[in-house]
Amino acid sequence: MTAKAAAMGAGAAAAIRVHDLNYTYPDGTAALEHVSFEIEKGESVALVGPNGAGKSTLLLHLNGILHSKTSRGAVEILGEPINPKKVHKMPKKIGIVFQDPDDMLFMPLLADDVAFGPINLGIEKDEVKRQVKDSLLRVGLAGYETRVSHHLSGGEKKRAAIATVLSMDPEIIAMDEPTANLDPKSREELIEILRTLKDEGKTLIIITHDVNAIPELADRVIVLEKTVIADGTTREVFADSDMLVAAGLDVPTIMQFFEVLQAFGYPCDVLPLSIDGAVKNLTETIENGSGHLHLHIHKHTHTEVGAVRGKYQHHRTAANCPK
Amino acid sequence: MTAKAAAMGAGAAAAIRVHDLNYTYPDGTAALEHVSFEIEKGESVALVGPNGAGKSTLLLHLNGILHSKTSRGAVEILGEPINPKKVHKMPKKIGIVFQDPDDMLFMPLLADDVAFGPINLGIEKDEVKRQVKDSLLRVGLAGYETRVSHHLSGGEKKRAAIATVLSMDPEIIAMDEPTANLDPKSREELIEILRTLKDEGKTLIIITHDVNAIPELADRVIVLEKTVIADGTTREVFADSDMLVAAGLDVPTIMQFFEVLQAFGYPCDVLPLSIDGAVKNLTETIENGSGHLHLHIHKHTHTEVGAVRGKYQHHRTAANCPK
Amino acid sequence: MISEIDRYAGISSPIHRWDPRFRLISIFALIFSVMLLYNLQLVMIGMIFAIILTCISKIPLSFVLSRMKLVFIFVIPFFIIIPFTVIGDGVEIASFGGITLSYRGIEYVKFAAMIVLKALTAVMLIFPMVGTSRMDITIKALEGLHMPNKLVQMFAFTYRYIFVLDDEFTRMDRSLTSRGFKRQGNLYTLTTISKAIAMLFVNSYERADRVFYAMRSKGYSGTVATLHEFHTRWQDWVNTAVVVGFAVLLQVAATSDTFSAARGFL
Amino acid sequence: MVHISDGVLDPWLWESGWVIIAVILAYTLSKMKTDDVPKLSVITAAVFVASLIHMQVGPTSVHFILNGFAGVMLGILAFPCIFVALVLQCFLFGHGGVTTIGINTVNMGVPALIAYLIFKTGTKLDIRPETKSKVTLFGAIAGGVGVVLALLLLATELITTGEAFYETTVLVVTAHLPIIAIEAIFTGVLAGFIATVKPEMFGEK
Ligand SMILES: Nc1ncnc2c1ncn2[C@@H]1O[C@H](COP(=O)(O)OP(=O)(O)OP(=O)(O)O)[C@@H](O)[C@H]1O
Ligand SMILES: Nc1ncnc2c1ncn2[C@@H]1O[C@H](COP(=O)(O)OP(=O)(O)OP(=O)(O)O)[C@@H](O)[C@H]1O
Ligand SMILES: [Mg+2]
Ligand SMILES: [Mg+2]
Repeated sequence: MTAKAAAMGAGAAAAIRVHDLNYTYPDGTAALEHVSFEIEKGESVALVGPNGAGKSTLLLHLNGILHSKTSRGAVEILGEPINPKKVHKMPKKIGIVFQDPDDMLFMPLLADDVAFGPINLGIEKDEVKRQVKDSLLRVGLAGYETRVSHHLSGGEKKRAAIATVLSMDPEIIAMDEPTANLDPKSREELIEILRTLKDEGKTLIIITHDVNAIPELADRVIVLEKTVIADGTTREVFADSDMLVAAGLDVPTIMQFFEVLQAFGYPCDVLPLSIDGAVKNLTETIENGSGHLHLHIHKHTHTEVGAVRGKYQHHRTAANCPK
Repeated sequence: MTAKAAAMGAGAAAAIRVHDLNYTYPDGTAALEHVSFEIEKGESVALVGPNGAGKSTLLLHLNGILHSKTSRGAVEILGEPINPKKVHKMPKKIGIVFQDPDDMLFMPLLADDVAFGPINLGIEKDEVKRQVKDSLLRVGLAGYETRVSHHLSGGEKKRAAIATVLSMDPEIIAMDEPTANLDPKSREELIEILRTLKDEGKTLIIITHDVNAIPELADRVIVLEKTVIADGTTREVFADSDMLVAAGLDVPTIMQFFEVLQAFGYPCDVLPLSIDGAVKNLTETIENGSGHLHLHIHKHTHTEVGAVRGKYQHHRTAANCPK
Repeated sequence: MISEIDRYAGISSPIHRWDPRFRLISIFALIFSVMLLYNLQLVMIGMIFAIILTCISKIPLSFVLSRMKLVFIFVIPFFIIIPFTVIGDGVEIASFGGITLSYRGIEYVKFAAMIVLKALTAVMLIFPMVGTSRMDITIKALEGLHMPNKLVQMFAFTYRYIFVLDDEFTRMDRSLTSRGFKRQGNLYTLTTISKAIAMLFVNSYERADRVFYAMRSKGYSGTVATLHEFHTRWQDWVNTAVVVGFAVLLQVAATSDTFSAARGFL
Repeated sequence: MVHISDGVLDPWLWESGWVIIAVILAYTLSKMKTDDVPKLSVITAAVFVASLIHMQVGPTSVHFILNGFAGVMLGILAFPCIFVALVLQCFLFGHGGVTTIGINTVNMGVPALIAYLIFKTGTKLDIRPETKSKVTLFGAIAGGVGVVLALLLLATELITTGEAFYETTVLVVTAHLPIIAIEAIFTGVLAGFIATVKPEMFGEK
């Protein structure tokens, strides 16, 4: 447990406070056990974990869609415990973007889908129209109002799904694998959209398997595997690679590579997480080394490289794997 | 066009020969235009392209499920043109793994799903049983025969879907985004399964958005965007990063990082594609440099780094992107 | 697989510009009126009016005919069978296995023709009725006509998910084919397809849950409203007067002596 | 589904069809929870899509009727489901008729309800076979009964309309005899499958 709940102010109302949340599906699958964490306003948090870890299940608890007797009072949003009877009042506080956009685009027209939330919130028509236009613009779909959802491409559907939540202007936005199935360009555009939201001060929770995107998106990472097995800043969590690998996860490619570089004599304490971080790290290291940097092969380089690489080769240790 | 069809022997029957394939969906979407390429037996090819490039559409042409008047004779598998009336005879030659495993698993029990293909091929019962067992073993699901397919986890379903194709023992296996939606561990396990298939001499076609997996999986990359816009060895295709970025694609993270390293004076002609490649490259470079390697910041380092990084920032150039 | 009736909703014609609420009601009334007729001449007049409406709507005739072909296959048996098979006296032509072919004369040909014409008229009128605006607008018009909100929601969501599920089944079907499955007329085919459909149901049941969750998380509390507003102009009233007037006229004519009712033959 | 086209039936028949269905719909809609609407819609869409699937049997191509299954799954809520499916089928494909939507819904829905009752009673019976085979068996019976009753209703209506339709009725019913068997097997397999994979689908209403 590398959990770190220290950084959180206990005074002001947290954006999200989950305390000892448990959930078992009716068929007996225990999906969540003793989950506790807090997220401050304005934080942007990545929620990671292997397939079946309960990430999506947790998301559905954040606005009370899923709930059980044992979950009463376990989730507080903006200081108020969730009332499962008032789920329809939640969208002002927290908006959820589901993984499959086809589940979110249920109206015949895209504009209707984007207007769905605001209308339910009782906002008046002209204002709704403005918000529809604005939300579509923000996800790069300006002018798509009268498009039919089933004719959109995969990437467009993803962005449309986000627009349907943006239009309600919630304080917290939670997303389930927003970058899955996107081509690299659409993925980057989506990351940019999320970054804009972050800069605007929204509280973000992003479920993702895409570890290379995390450093760009999140200040903090929570690792879930039925329960919270790690919680800390992005750097802290990624530093504990043993725990991550044990949970079937990975650290960003660049970080793995800098571990290799260390074996070649690269002096660094804090491994960079992304290419941009790496550039900074390189520059600093070289400048500290008075303009130069030496890499070399010493006696243990190859054993060290072997050890570092072996760490991330899940399949070598996986019991149920062929060969 | 960096296309390179040189490496192909024109004599022996190619595994796949596509010549001037065109396809327009009934609603008027032109999905494929003048697609031509050849794949030799035993090759392992990655098919990349942005969302909506027609990759899945192309896959469905490879065994004749999709066809049109204009496609007659355009696709040859193992030397024989496809006859759309005999699609059900194709599985012995080419097996297709669909993107969503839920499309492939429709029996209550996993064993029935895996046995489905062989039974259709008219194979006798004992042999079918043997193949079911064998296929499940190869994807690491030994002993899962009596599990309910629908209740498997995401990663297990993906592997099960591959088993349903392996059980027919096709010479060519084509897969649509095999690693999508998987957690890092399942992804690596899957990559390992594909590598084993490759080593066994199967011809593989792998559609993927996961550029970091390509160097491990494919000797050759075909870039599709309605038509083939590049075709060559993995290294050749990734070398042309301008073309890739223009097509909304990316090169592997490590390769991007080595371009950065070049700006810091790292001497290399051939950029490595994966961490393992990078280790080799580093070792060689250092050994050639008589055991040492100098990196430094020169006058142009920062401009160069800026240029290199700018190249891959799709969103800065995307017209329809916010801000 | 699902051909869209609203393929030509984008073109412009007087019918397209007609307020969908009025258009639905008026043409619906017209269809009812024609179906109540039992006089061949009047049915033919109704049919001609339907053809005129369809022409005004500028929906390509080839599109209309391609749909009517299907209906023709449904109703043509009446045309062939009825004149020959009515029990009772008539000119016996042939008999096989209990079914006697006997020709009953021109009156029955007329009766059968009337049935076929009525069916065709109804199908043809569907085009100006719902083919002239996008399906989603048509569904909103149902709401404008004060159909219960729950039912309107069911139409809207069902219409949306038909396409999603159709894609789903198409993909499943392709995966069956790509593993050597061929549809034949045997038990194996039947059970295999049944299982595929069963899977479709299980998947859609789970999707239904997710859709409901998504709706709840967007504030759904039972009713659905949209931004769409219908605007009524005087032209809508004129169109309505013409079509409904014609429907009433047909009924008035039917009660007059000039057009004897054909029902007496039965 | 078994459709009657426009213009065939005696007007009083299809008029009463509308009256009956209006009453039943009003009742079921009032019984229906708003939370059921999305779920019911997606299942209706699945029924719609499944009923488009054709199977070659001998020289003809048949498609599934699914009213028995809709009943088994939905009970009385099968009525709005069938109604919506029929309206959309009429609008999208021109199948069936406009004026006959009411009576066609009755023809499908009443048997669906009876199929539901049979299935419910049957699966509760304490007889020997284990649950799955029991569900399959009564699913099959429900599916078969659904079609038989729908055909009976249809035949009655045609014959009531006029003796001119007598032979046509015989023909229609004969043509549908194999469908009874097909539908029975189909519904049985479906019910058995669901009992194995997702039994809670039978749990609710
Ligand atoms: N409706 C359900 N009924 C029963 N079990 C369920 C249901 N939904 C999910 N589960 C189970 O609960 C566990 C957690 O599922 P969940 O979908 O939350 O995982 P996840 O972390 O989102 O995984 P992924 O990364 O694959 O999306 C899994 O074991 C899953 O099989
Ligand atoms: N059934 C269909 N009817 C009409 N157009 C279609 C259909 N399926 C796909 N298309 C269109 O054809 C084009 C190619 O689609 P395809 O699915 O082959 O793309 P892809 O390369 O597989 O994309 P992705 O990476 O998102 O999977 C797209 O523009 C898509 O919208
Ligand atoms: Mg999930
Ligand atoms: Mg695809």
